[in-house]
Formats: sequence, structure tokens, C-alpha cells
Amino acid sequence: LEEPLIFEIGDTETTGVDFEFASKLDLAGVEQPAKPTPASETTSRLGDFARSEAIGLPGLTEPETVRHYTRLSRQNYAIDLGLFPLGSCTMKHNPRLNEKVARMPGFADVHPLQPVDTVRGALEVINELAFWLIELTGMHSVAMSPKAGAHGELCGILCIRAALEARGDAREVVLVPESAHGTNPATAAFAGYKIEDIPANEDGRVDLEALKARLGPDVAGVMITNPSTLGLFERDMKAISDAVHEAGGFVYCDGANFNAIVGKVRPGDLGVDAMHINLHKTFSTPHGGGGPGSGPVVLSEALSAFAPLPYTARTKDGVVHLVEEETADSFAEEHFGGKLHSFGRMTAFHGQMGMFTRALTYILSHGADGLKQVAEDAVLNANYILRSLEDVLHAPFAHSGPCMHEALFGDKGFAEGLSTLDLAKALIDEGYHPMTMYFPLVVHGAMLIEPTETESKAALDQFITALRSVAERAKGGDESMKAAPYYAPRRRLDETQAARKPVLAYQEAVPEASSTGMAAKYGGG
Amino acid sequence: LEEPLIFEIGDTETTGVDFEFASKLDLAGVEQPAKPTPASETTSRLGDFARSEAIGLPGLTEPETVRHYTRLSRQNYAIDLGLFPLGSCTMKHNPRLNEKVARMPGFADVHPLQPVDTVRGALEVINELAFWLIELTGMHSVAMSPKAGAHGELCGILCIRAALEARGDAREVVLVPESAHGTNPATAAFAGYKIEDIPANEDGRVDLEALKARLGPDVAGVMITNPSTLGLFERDMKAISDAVHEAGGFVYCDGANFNAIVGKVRPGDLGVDAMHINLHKTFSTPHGGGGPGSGPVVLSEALSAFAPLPYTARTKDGVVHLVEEETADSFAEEHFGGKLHSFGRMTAFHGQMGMFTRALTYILSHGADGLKQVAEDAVLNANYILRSLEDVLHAPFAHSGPCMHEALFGDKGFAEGLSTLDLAKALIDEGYHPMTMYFPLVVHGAMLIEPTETESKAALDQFITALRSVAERAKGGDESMKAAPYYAPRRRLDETQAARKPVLAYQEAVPEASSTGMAAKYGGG
Amino acid sequence: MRYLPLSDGDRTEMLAKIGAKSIDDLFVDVPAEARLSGLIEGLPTHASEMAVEKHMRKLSKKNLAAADAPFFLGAGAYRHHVPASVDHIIQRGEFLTAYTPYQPEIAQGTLQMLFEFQSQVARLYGCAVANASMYDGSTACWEAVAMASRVARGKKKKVALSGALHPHYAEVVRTMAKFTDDEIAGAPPSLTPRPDDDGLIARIDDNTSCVVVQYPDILGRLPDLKRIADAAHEKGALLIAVNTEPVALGAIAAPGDLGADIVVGEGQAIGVGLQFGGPYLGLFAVRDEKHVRMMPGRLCGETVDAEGKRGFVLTLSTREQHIRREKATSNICTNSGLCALAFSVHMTLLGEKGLRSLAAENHRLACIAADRLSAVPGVTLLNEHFFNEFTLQVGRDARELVRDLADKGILAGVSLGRLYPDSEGLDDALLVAVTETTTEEDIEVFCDALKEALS
Amino acid sequence: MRYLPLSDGDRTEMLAKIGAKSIDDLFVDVPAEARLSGLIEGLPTHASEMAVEKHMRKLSKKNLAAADAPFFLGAGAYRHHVPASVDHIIQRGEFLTAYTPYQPEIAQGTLQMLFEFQSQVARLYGCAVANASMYDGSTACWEAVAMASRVARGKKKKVALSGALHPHYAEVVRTMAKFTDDEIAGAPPSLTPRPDDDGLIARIDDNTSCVVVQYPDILGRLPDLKRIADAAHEKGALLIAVNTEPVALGAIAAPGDLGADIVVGEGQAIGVGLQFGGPYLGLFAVRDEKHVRMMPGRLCGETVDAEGKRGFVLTLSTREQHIRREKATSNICTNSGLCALAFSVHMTLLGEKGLRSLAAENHRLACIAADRLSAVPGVTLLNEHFFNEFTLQVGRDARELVRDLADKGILAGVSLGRLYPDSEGLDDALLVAVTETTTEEDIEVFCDALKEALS
Repeated sequence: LEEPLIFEIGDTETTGVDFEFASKLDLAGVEQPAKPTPASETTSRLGDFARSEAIGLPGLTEPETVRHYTRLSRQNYAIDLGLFPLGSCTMKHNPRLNEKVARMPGFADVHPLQPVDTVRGALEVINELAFWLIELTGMHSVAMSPKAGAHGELCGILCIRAALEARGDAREVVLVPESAHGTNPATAAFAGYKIEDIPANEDGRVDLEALKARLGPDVAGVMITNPSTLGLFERDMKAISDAVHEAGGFVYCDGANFNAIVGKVRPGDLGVDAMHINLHKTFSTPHGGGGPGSGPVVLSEALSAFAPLPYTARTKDGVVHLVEEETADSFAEEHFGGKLHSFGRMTAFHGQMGMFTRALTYILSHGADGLKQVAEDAVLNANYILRSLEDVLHAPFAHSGPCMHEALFGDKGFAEGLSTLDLAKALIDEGYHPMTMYFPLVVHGAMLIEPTETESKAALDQFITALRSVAERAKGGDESMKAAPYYAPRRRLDETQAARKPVLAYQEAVPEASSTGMAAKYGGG
Repeated sequence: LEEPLIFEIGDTETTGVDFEFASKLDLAGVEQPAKPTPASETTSRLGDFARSEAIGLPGLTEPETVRHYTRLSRQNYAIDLGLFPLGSCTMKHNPRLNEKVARMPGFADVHPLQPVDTVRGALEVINELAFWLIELTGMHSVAMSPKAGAHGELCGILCIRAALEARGDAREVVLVPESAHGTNPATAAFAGYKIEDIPANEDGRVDLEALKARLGPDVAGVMITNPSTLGLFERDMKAISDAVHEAGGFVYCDGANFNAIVGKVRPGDLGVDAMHINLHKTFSTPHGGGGPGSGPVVLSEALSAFAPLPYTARTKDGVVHLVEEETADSFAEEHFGGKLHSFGRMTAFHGQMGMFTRALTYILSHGADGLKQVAEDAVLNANYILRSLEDVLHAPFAHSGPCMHEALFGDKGFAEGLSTLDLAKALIDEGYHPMTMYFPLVVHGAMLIEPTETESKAALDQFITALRSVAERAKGGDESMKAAPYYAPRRRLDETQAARKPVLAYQEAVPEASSTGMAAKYGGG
Repeated sequence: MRYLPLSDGDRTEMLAKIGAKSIDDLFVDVPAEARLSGLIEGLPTHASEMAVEKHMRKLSKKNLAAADAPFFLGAGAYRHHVPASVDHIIQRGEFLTAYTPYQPEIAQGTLQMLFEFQSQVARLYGCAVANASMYDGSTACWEAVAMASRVARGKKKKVALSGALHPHYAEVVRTMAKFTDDEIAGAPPSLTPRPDDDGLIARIDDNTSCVVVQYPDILGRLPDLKRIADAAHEKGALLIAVNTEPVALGAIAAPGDLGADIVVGEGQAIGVGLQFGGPYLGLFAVRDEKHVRMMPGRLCGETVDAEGKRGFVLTLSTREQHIRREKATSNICTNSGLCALAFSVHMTLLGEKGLRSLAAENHRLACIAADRLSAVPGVTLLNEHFFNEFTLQVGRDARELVRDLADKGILAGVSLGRLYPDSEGLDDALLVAVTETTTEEDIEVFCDALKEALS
Repeated sequence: MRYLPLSDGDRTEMLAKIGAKSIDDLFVDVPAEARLSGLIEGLPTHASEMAVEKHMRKLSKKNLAAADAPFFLGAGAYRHHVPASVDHIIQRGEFLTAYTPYQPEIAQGTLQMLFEFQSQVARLYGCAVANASMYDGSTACWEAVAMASRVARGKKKKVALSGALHPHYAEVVRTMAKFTDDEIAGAPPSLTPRPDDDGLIARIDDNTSCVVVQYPDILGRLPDLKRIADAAHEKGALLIAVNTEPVALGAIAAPGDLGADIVVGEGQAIGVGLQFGGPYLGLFAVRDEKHVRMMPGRLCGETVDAEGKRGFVLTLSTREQHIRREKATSNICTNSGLCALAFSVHMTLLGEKGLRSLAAENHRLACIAADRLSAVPGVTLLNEHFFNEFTLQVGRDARELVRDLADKGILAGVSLGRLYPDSEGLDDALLVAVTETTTEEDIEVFCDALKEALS
């Protein structure tokens, strides 16, 4: 059975909520009309602004709604259904305790602008999480408000820009390796910087000497992902940082892969000035089909004064403080001996509180020992994948040493005409979500596999068997793969048509001037 | 991917819960061992009873557990996925508010033996629900403790037996129509009665004259389902009751189908002495794959004094009281001018509290008007099914007037060799759960269809189309139906083998004396 | 109405199709004099979700939730931590809103779960076969007695109940037996450090169909099941062991391993929660598979489908009422499916290692509590042995004491006076249960309050 | 660790397969001097689910939940009743634990939902196309300004912000624009019964890329969007309308219908809940589809699969960073997927009829509150028009007043002083929001407390 659109099964007169209530709920058994003040007794204050036109929103009753979305959900793949080998995306188990905690009334049902005395517990959550983030990264402070990883990158780059401007230093270039996440150059460009590539050595790591040669007074800083998107740890990270600092620049570290090293090494010890942390990657807040994320940014002492508010910093006495707009200046004066030079505000309110509660719950569950084990198991699982598959799939950096949390393969050796995409779609028929494809760009037909630490050995073995099978088919030239998947809710979708003639909103089949008749107007494309 | 058994993927050394916690949770950042009193400081009080042998229970970590059960769940059909046309089973939408309410800490996290002052709200829930049940049925009191419908039947029959014994009247026979639920005769037999059939007239209803002729001093009472399992209302119910009462017997009404008449007619007005109410049928507590149910029994004044404790009764002043063991006698003296003659206790504690909260939530949501609408829409939907299909399926009682909440068909007209079972299994391939089959027994190849009030007209139309299609194939002799279903998680299962050589517990493939090695012993016969 | 999808337009259209003028035409068979024309008087009409939620929350807040007080109640219902994932899984629509799995092709989720559940229960109880669950422990206990009677082919009429069987369970057995011919022997417990196994054994004779013993018993003591089993078997009687705290079986020997023929119990402690008494989960198992066909309740069995794939079905239903009608082994037609799921998920999360750790933690804290509480002047610990529940004698009426402590926000346990309102000599006894949810601080608070209340 | 499935045995086996002696061999690329040998000092180790839950509950209880107080806060975040089924659906593992739907064959659930969501938002806003959501209202507002700059091909440098735009939104725009070349004009609001539309219009010139107007505005007033749109269009500028309370659009005309070119807003009020400020839901729509390729954020579009069946995919991704890198229309790569689902489910439950009823009920109660509160001596109602939020002038420092009332358990609203700490002349103004969750009793309690506080 195909699931129709709500616009096809609902109508504007149907609703799944009730408003009219004629009587109070009272056991006494005597009907007691609640006698709400009728609308007619009060004059509308909408003036000429009252809506006269129809909206065209379909409604469903509750049974229909639950069924519609339950059916829809079953067309999705999800971690709850199987291994999700998406390199660089870190699809790991989402503990259900986290969901329960986030729904506690003291977290879910409080307003961001309530008087501070009524939200002490919420502020403590932010503070506790900030404490952990600072400790785990060895940094000085953390800006909590960024809404997602890319937002955090922007926050970090803006801190760097603000710090440079504060010393009157107008630098124009940010260096980014080719293997970086697309968000890195996009972010730096948004902040007004020119992007230049950092070359790689044959290991796939940053070429330290080339980098040093390029550094100079026009370079604001570097954006380095460590562990890199090739799944490798940048051995020279400290030397890179030292060189950049010496040249007057700052080091931004993309922390998307922090899950591989949490508890094993602290970015602060490697000279990093700013790093965002994707709470959904390292600390398991749910992906939710594309968000919401949360991207707090940890900062070195050199950048702390420029962070957007609210943020959290550790003072010399070792105590961590949550700093808000109202208290920022007095706080800075007391503890930092000067004003804050916050570059401004990145979002309304305090950030992704609902993600903070989940991440803190995850962190407290694991503790220092558990988080270290997370990194170790993630890396162990990835290396197990790498070594179990390198005989059937080309592993371009297998020689570069152990991988971190993800294993990278290329399409070398595939039969003519078969691509990484074909292998990925064939993997769907084996019951798996495909790995990350064609990223990083530096490897041809790249396949980036990140199993995460929440997969069992049995699950890995099953996945390896499936992947070996499709890899062998790809090398053997099995043409049937080109039309895969065969057993998914949909066969391959025509993305070209979608982009050429975009249909981005529902359009009634026969435009008419009925109650849902605003249709004519909404035709996509 | 097939989902293995937990015994195949788990082992006795794996666990998804943590116990050891080395340190307190404290932001302060200073490790603070909780220093629990170690077990060694206390001597075990288990004596010789301590377990020495292994148990053989497999464990899984949380990610594996969530995935195992999520995958399993997807092999089920459910109301959330589609219409569930099970006659007499009343598969209707389960509102999610009910689930939320049942989980409120004041209901979910209270012990049944807490001091009464600490559970006033819980007792009020029982009291409020009892009030509604009494009002909706027009009865005198209600025994709340029965755990399910059949348990309620037993409760009602035991009330009748106790009432008869109290007047020294040892009657031996209970009359039950052939179309009754199997639980009816089973219950009466359990209570020590002999069962005799009540004949039906050509309408399918109880033959009043024949019944009258059978009544006599040996008849303890009748058990009548009204509306009946043929989906018909017993027009002569009042006359039946009068006749039974006149002969010194009692009338038990199987209330499984009360959902068809709630708000339209009160069983108390028809002379019923006892009736159980399946809270999951009429008041939408979830079926849960086979339970838990809840079967409160409403009682006439004549039976009230014999009810099991705890129960709820309305006193002359119209107030409803919850009567518990401690207070039973003083209550009876004050209000009934005598002692209670409770026949005893049917279960530990108060009954299915978790179902009471859900049922009350449902009732309050609907109110008197909504409940009446429930009955009307349920009956309307069933008649719509009946009249939309009677041209393709044989409807043996179509001439008997409108049906109530369910429509009954037979297999007359099917091609040689094709059965109701084949049609039902073919319906699975159309995306539906089959209807109730081969029940009631009085119709050959019976198909009993109950759409319930929570299905939309669109859903009914879609179902009718599917059913017409399989009905026509059955009449046309489509042999492929015999091997249906084709598209379900499993093809037809070998029930004969299951019964002949029952395997009722997991047995390790190779018996061995390992940690899970108690296996050898658990082989199913 | 948010739950009713038909619109007035739909209704009109459908009535036309049916050929009825109005909805009342469909209710013509209801005698006019009994048909209600309007709404039932005195009842409120429908209410918004928000209003109902608010009303129910108000009622909920009138109760003192266990999480909000030092909590020491047991007596057949135990408070344990239930992992969040358990509740997540039982709320999956595919489990929550599924029917009894009579159509196995589209119910393998429920069926495989039940097969796993049966296997878990059988192993926990040291038995060959367990059924797919019953209403609760008390009704399972009665069903076991009835089954023993069937095994004896009605030739033995006496049932020997241990005096230390949970009084509600004993009452249920007695109530049900009133309507059969069984003669039930039993009495309130005597307050001795060990159960009176000798007295029970002395009551077994050739007319005894079964002996019913709770393990641990209502006072938290541990009867010598093996000895009782031998004595019962010698007289041709079955031993029914009743367990109300399955966590205990992570620390003490399984009843089946000790010779119990039928093992029944309450499964609530694993996964289900307190819920003011229900729904709970009746567990039922037989040690020897020869008794399988005498068992009540649903059974799920393994088989294969037409393509030879492993699958599961409800089986041996020839014992059940929908087939056998008045000749069924039981009149029940519902199990406690969703509670069985909760139990099974929680047990899977625990695994053997987790169950043993959980049991050890319960016992550790119970030992601490027993030591500290019995150190309070005027308090005596009755039990020689116990798992996580024990009996204190407090030298004053324990019912009053419990109420006094409740006024101070302490839920102090269950007084025997509450359980046995008609019995003499039990007034000063208090049952105290301790689980992993109890903290040492809770125990301290209880001790202090007890000191004050007894001085 | 309950979340880590590898056993020590597994680890040993896997290391052998890899050819490593120990786990540290895999971290050999981390310079030894930076590699942590033990645990980070000062951090607790792992804890049981029970212990963590208890700790978090303790923190939760330190907050005053809105349900436990008469509650009148708004200012960009509104408390509405969210049906229980919304939360049920967003907790389905298939939605909760799914990834961004880049593999459409196995993500039709998320994709169809997003397509429905986009359609709902577009209709609500009176626009042609909406995207699949953004972080929140404030960042969507900035993205709209950036888009207007792209539409003007960087040739127009001025952005005219209404003074009555939510100050956080204005700050975000100003913060981001510091790093681009846009010149942001704006000021705190003036306390007048109607918005200063004339003043805003006067600021539009030929160098203006866009005008940003909140509707209803931060004081709850209703600007004349149509007039402003005409004025903006006359100068070749785009009108960006910002809405922070989508429920209002059930009662007032849609911004797109009034001529706004880009409509953005905060969707939190429908389905998402307060959550102390996040995660929320940025809505983004354009009136004219010609602007689609300039839009930021994900877009879901309809297409067909290889068998011709309708299906949905993410499309026009050539605008996005993972393809375009530094040339992308935005650096964002996350939407607010799960919040979009919550919004869409709630909106589906409401439907047009429900949304209109909800809006009417909000407005009815707000009118009652405005009348009664402004009848308190010393209190003046500022607004000529409002939907469910209005501004009171209370004749004393409103920040203090709010704190005083909080001490009495009343959450009285948002003081302008809190929103504009640096602005003069706003100190006595209090924003009061009223929704369907507000009862007339709550209003009475507020009135009484206000009377007392002002006397």
C-alpha cells in the first residue's frame, strides 16, 4: 500500500484536536458548564488584519495521523534497524535514557526568558556540560549557543576574525585542506575570507613543509579536520599549530571526528585555538533525519574574550562560569581583568538546550572511562573493517598506518562501467544503508565507512560479509548492480528531473476554488 | 535479514545494564568515591539457598536490544499500520494521551499497599471510572478487580452462584447460546455448572419461546452476548430477562460488544444482572499483542452484596463508594443495612490500575456525547461494510435487519476447494489483517468483520475494494489463494508440526556444558 | 471528536448507501422504550486533550510517588529501576496496537518475542516449559492448583497451602476452590525465624493433589523446597512453588532445580513497574514437559513455514476455550502480552550477568538495612534468611507505625496487620523490602524516623 | 558499559585480525607526548542509568516548569499544548535515528514528510515554496537578509530593520553583517499603540536590499505589511516578513498574501515546545518561485523512480556546501528535521479548522487578559491591535516586577528591560503572552498579584 500525501487524504474541515468543551470534568455527576467567557463578549483586537482568505491546510483525526506517520516511518532506514556505516557522520546508538531526560518537565517545559532564579537547574545543565567539554578538550572556554556543527565553525572563524581585528590585523586568507568537510570553505567564505588549499603528502596528511612555506602575514589561520576526513590522525598537528601561531594566525580544528580521540588526546594540548563539537556525533544526540544538531565551540585563552554570548569559561580558580549578556562585563572585569570583546550573538536564546540535556546524560553515563572506551572501540571497529576488506577493496591509505574511527576505500579495480554509486545501491539490497560516497574528494570513487563503537563484532562480521559480496560483484562486472536497489521502498529516483523541473510543494491535481483551492497558486516548477 | 533469537546473539556474560559506579556524579570535578558499603562487610543471609548453578539467560547491550526488538516489531501487523477488521475483537485506535497519562508518576510509580492517604488520587481514578461504568450501564455497582474479560465473566457467574447459594438454591444448569464466545461455556463450566444450548430462531437471535420452555428450578441463569456474536441486537432481551428472573435465575450479559450500544441503551434497563466490560474493546486500552486486558463487572442490586473485593457501589444518596476489605462490613452496615456476602477475592491488589487510567482518560475525552457517537459510528461503519459487500459475499443474516458493530458473512458461493482461510490469507497480501474466521460457529466458514468507529470512510472504501477483489477470486476459483500469503514476513506456517512435536523453549543447537549449557535440559519434546 | 474520522458528510453518504434514513434506523432492534433518546443525564460531555490531561495530572499529584519518598514496600510488588529502553520498545505501535498473534504470518514479532519470553522464564524457574504469561501471580497460583487437580484426575481433593503464602494468593485460591470441590488447607504464618516446613510436610497425605509453597515466602524467609518436594512426591502430590520476586532467582536456586513440579509467580519486578497493583504478569512453568498438555494459557511454539523458514505460532490451542469451550483447561483468553514484552526486554538487557549483579545489589542493601534497622532499640529482625525483604517486629502496632511514618513522607513497608486483618498476633510485624533503588541515605532516614517513632 | 557491545574477548580477537598488539598500537599516530595514558583527572567515571536519571531529575526539579505556575511569557517562544501523539511519532526509531535523507530509496519516510512540511509552511505563509527548515527563527532571519543581498547581486548594501524586530534576531543580523559588507539600520522600538510604519518606510532608499519587519512585532502590534511591501518594491527592495508565532497566522492574513517576498519565522509554537530555547525550528519561504535557486537550506522535491512511482528527493543541492563548498548559498548543513516533523504532525492534527480554532481561542483569552490586566490601577495597555501577546506599561521597573512575581510563583511575562538592557525608556514595559494553555483562573491570579505589587 502506498502512503498518500496528507493533502490527498485530509481536508480543511477535519481536525485531530478538540477545543469546545461544554462542561467541566467533575466526578460529582452534575453537569457543570465551564461557562468560558464567550468570544462575543470581547471585541477582536485584530482590526483589519484578520485573515479572510483560506489557508489550504489539510487536517486528519488522530487515528489517521498516527497511521500516516507510522506508515511513512517504515520507509526509512535507521540506526534502530541496522548498522549505518556513514563515514564522517557517526551514526551511533541513541540511548533512550537521553530521550527520557530531555522530556523531564524542568527541561522541556521552561521558557528561555524565565527569571534566572526559576531556571537554576537548566543553567546548571549548561554549566556541567561546558565543564566536561572544556576538560575533555583541554581548552579554556566554550561558546554554547551554536545550533549545529557548521554554525559552530562559523562561530570559531568569527572568533578568529574578531581577535585579529581587535589587534588591527586584517588578514585575508584561510588555508583549508582539500579533504576538508564542505562546510569548512563555505564557512570561511561566509566570514569573508579567501580560501586556499593546503597540499597533502603521500600519506594523505597535511604537508607540513608546504604549509609552513605558505604561512605569512596574510594568513588568518588554518582549518584542519583532525582526525582527518581520510580517517587519519594528523601526526604533525602540534607542529602545524606552532607554525601557524608563529606566523600570527590561529588554528581552527573541525571537531566532527572528536569521537575518535575523546579521552585519548586533548586538542588543547595540540595547540588548537577553536574547535566545534557536534554533540550528535561524539555525544549521541539523535540525528532525527537531518537535525537538530548542536555545535558548541571550545576556545583557547587567546580567543575566549571574543566569544558570542552566552558562553562558559573557566576562571583561574578552576571554577567554570556561565556568562550571559547581563553579567558579561562585570564578570570579565572581575576574572579577566578587562572587558569582553564578544563579537555578538549567533542565535536567539541559549542554544540547543534539548541537546545539552541529552549530551550531558550521555557523558555522565559513560564517564571518563567510558568515553575513552568509546574512542578505543570506535577506532578498533574501523580498523577491523579496514583490515577485513582491504583485500577486496582498494584502500588508498592503508599504508599510512592505522585509521582512526573510519576506513577509507576507493573504486580502483571495479569493472568498467560500475561505480561506487552502484555498489552503494547494491548494498541497500543487502539490508544496509550505504557508506559515505565520493567523499573525501581526494580519493576516486571514495567510500568512507564509520562503524562507530556501538556495533557488535557480530554486526560488523555480517556487514563485512555483505560488503565483500557486493565488492566482488563490482569487480566482476555484475551489470545488475546498475539498477539496484531492487528491494527498497523505491527504485532509483530521478534526481535530474527533480532538479530540472522542481516540484517543491503540493499542487492539487485539478486546481479549483474550493476550500483547499489556493492550490492553483502553489504549483511547483 | 532474518532476526535471530536472543539466545543466538546474546550470551550470559553480556549485559545492557551497569551497576558498578565508582564515583558520585558531581560537577565539582573532584573524584568522590561513593564508597558504598561493600558486600563483604555484610554477611550473606542466603544460607544454603544461594544459587550455584548457571541460569542460561542471554544478555544484550542496549544498542543490540533496541535493534532486536525494533526489527522484531516490524514483522507485526498493528492498528497503527492499518485497518484491523477483527469481528468481536474491536481493534480500534489507541489514543496516545492514554499512554502518557498512565505513565504519570502518581499512577505508574505507586505501590498497591501504600497507606491510603498517600494514594487518594489513585482511588479517585477507580472511583471515577466506576461512576462512569455504573452510569453508562444503568447498573448498581461494579467489581473492578477482574483482570480481563473472561475473568470478569467468571466474576459475574460466581456472583450468581453466591447469590443462589445464599438463598440455599442449588441450581446446576447455565444456558448459553451456540453463538456465544468460547469463554462463556468455559467460564460456567469452571464455576461448576452444566452447560445447555439455547436455540436460535431463523434471525439468528435467541428463540424466546424455546428459552422459556427450558427455564425451571434447575437453571441458574443464562449467559447472553448482546449485541450477539452475529452482530445482532437481541430484540427480546428484556423479555428474556423477565422470564429468567421469574424462573428464579439470573441474567449474565457478555459485554464484549458493549461498544456498539454505549450511550444508546443501558443493559440495566434490559434486566441484566451482571455484565463484564472489556476496557480494551469499548474504552480503547491497547491490545498489546494479547493483553493485558481488564474486565470490570457491573452488577444489579440483587448481586451487589456478593461481589469480590475491592468493588465500587453506589449508595442510595447517589454517591459512589470504593469498598475495600477493611471497610467492607462497616460500609455495608451503614448503607445496605447488613453485611456484605462477598464471595471472596479474584486477584491480588486492586485490579488493572494501568488500564483504569487509560480507560478513564478515554471516557473523559469522549464524554457522554462522544461515547454515543462512538456507538453510532461503529454501527454505521459495520452496516456500510455489510451493504457494500453483500452482493459478493454471502451474508446469512442480512435479512435480520441492520447489524450492530460487526458484519457477518459466510463462505457460501466460494469455488470448490477454497476456504475462508484461503480468503483470509489472500487478504494479508492485500495489506490487511484478516477478519475473524470460523466464528461464530453457527455460520459455515464465518467471516466476522468489525471496522470500529476509528476508521475513516476512505479507509473503509479501500478495504471494501480489497475484500471484493479477494471474494471474487475465491468465487472464481483462483487456486493461487491456497498458498497465500506471498508477501508477508512468513508464508503459511505449519501449525500441525508445531502441535505434534511442540518446541516451546529454545534449545541450543549443540548441547554443551558451557555457561549457557543448561541447554540439554530444555529441549522441547 | 479527535478520534472519530467520519464527517457529517461521510455519515450522510454512508446512510444513503445503506438505505437508512437516519442513524436511529440502524438501532431499530433496540426496543424503543429502552433506547436512549438524548445523552445520559449527569455526565460531562467531551473534553479537549489538554483539559483531560490537566484533570488526570491533578489526580496523579494526589498520590505520593515512590520516587519522592524513602520507599520500603514489597509484599508481592517490588520497585526496581526499569531501563528507559524498555518503555520505548513497548510503546512501538507494532507491539502496542497489535492483536493476539492468531495470524502468524503477520505476527512474527509478537510470536518470536513470546518464544523468547517462554524460554527465559523456563530457564529462570529451572523448568522445561513456560507459557506465554497469565494475568498475574495470584491467578497463576490458582491455575496451578487447578492444574494439579487435573493431573490427579480429580481423584485427590486436598490442597496444602503453606501458611506463608501471600494472603491475597491464598484468598484467590480459596475463593476459586469454593466453586470446585477442592479442600484448601492453610493458615496465617507463624512468626518464626524459619518457615515451618515440618508442619507443612506433616499435612501432606495421600489425598493431597498439591502443596503450595512461596519462595521466598511472605515474610521473606526461605523454605527448604527440596525437602518439601521429596515429601510431596512421596505421597504422589505435586509441589507448586510460588515466587513473587523474580530478581531473587538471580541469587537463590531455581525452584524447578529443587524439585518443584509447577513453578508460578509474579513477573512484575522485571520491567513492569508498580502501577498500583496492575497490570502485572503471571508466570507459569512446568518442570517436566510431560505436563505440557495439562497447562493453562497460551503457548508459543517453533515451526516452519511453507518455504521451510523458521517461524513461530500459538500452539496446543486444543487446550483453550475458543476451541474446547467448556472442556478447556482454563477459561482465560487473554495473557499479559505487553507486560511479557516488558519483562523479556528487561531480562534481555540484564542477561545472566546483569540479573546476578542486580540480585547481589538488592541483597547487599537489604543486609545493610536489616542490620541497621534491627539495631534500633525495640526492633527485632525475625528472619534467619532472606533475599531483599525481611520481617521486623517493632513492639507496637505496625499499621499505625506505617501511617505515622507516611505522615513524615516515609513509605516504611507493609504491616502484617494490613495483610491479615483478621489474624491475631501479627500486629507488631512489619515487612520491609529493599531494592537497588533504595539508597543508604534512605535507610538512614528510615532508621532515624523509626527511632523517634518507637521512643 | 551498557552502550558498548564489544567484549574483551571480541577486542582481543579483532586486534589479532588487525595485527595490532594492543589498542594503543592503533593510536600510534597521536604523538606520545600528547597521548593521555590514564583517565583525565577530576572527571567522574561511568554511572548506572538509575544514577544518571536521578541526578538529572534533581537538576530538572530546580527549575520552575511552566505547567506549575500561571505562565505569561512569549517574546519569541510560546507555550502551547502539544498533543501526545506528536511526541509518540517523533520517538519512532525510524524517524529519531535516521540520517539526512541522502539515500532516497530508503528514506522516503523523512522525504515525504519534508515535502508535506514544505507545503504546509508555504501555505501558512502565503508563499510558493518553503525549505525543509533551518536552525531557528533568528538564523532564518539572517539567512533571509543574506539572500536578499544575493538577489541584489551585492549592489545594494543597506538593510532596513524595523525597530520592533525581536532584539535577538536584530543582534544576530547585526553580528553576521559585521563580517559581510551590509549596513544594518535599526533601533529599539518606540512605545506607541501602532508600529511606526511611516518611519520605516522613510528609511527605504535605492541602496536598500531589503526591509525586515516582524509580524506581529516584538510588542505584539501588527504592522501594515501591505503598505510596507509596496514601498519596498517601489525602491526595488525585498520585504522580509518575520513571524515568531505561527499560531497567529490562523487569525491574521498571511505575509506572502500581503506582499512579503521572503517570509521567515520561528516554528516552535507548533509541536516543538519551550525547551529553554532550543532546539527550535526556522521556517523559510519565498513568495515567488523565481527566487528558489537563491534560497538557503535543504529542499525536498517530488520526482519518480525507475518504475515511474512517485517519490521524493533532496534537490537543488547545487546550492549547498557539500557540492559548492565556498560558493554555497549558506554554510549550513543541518536542518531541524525532527522539529520539522513535530511541526508537521501537529499541523496535520490541527488542519485549517483546528488552527483557526486554536488561534481564535488564543485571541479570545488574550483579549480577556488585556482587558482585565489593564483594569488594574496603574497599568496601561499599549497596543491598539494584538493577537495573543501585548505590551503593558506598569509604572515601575518591569524587570523587578517580574522577579517579585516569580517569587510568588507567577511567571508574569518578559520585561522589555531584559530584552533591551542598554535602551532607555523601556523599563516599565512588560510583554504578556496568553495562549490556550492559560486559564481564566491564571489571569485572575495574575491580576490580583499585580494589584498587590503595584499598590
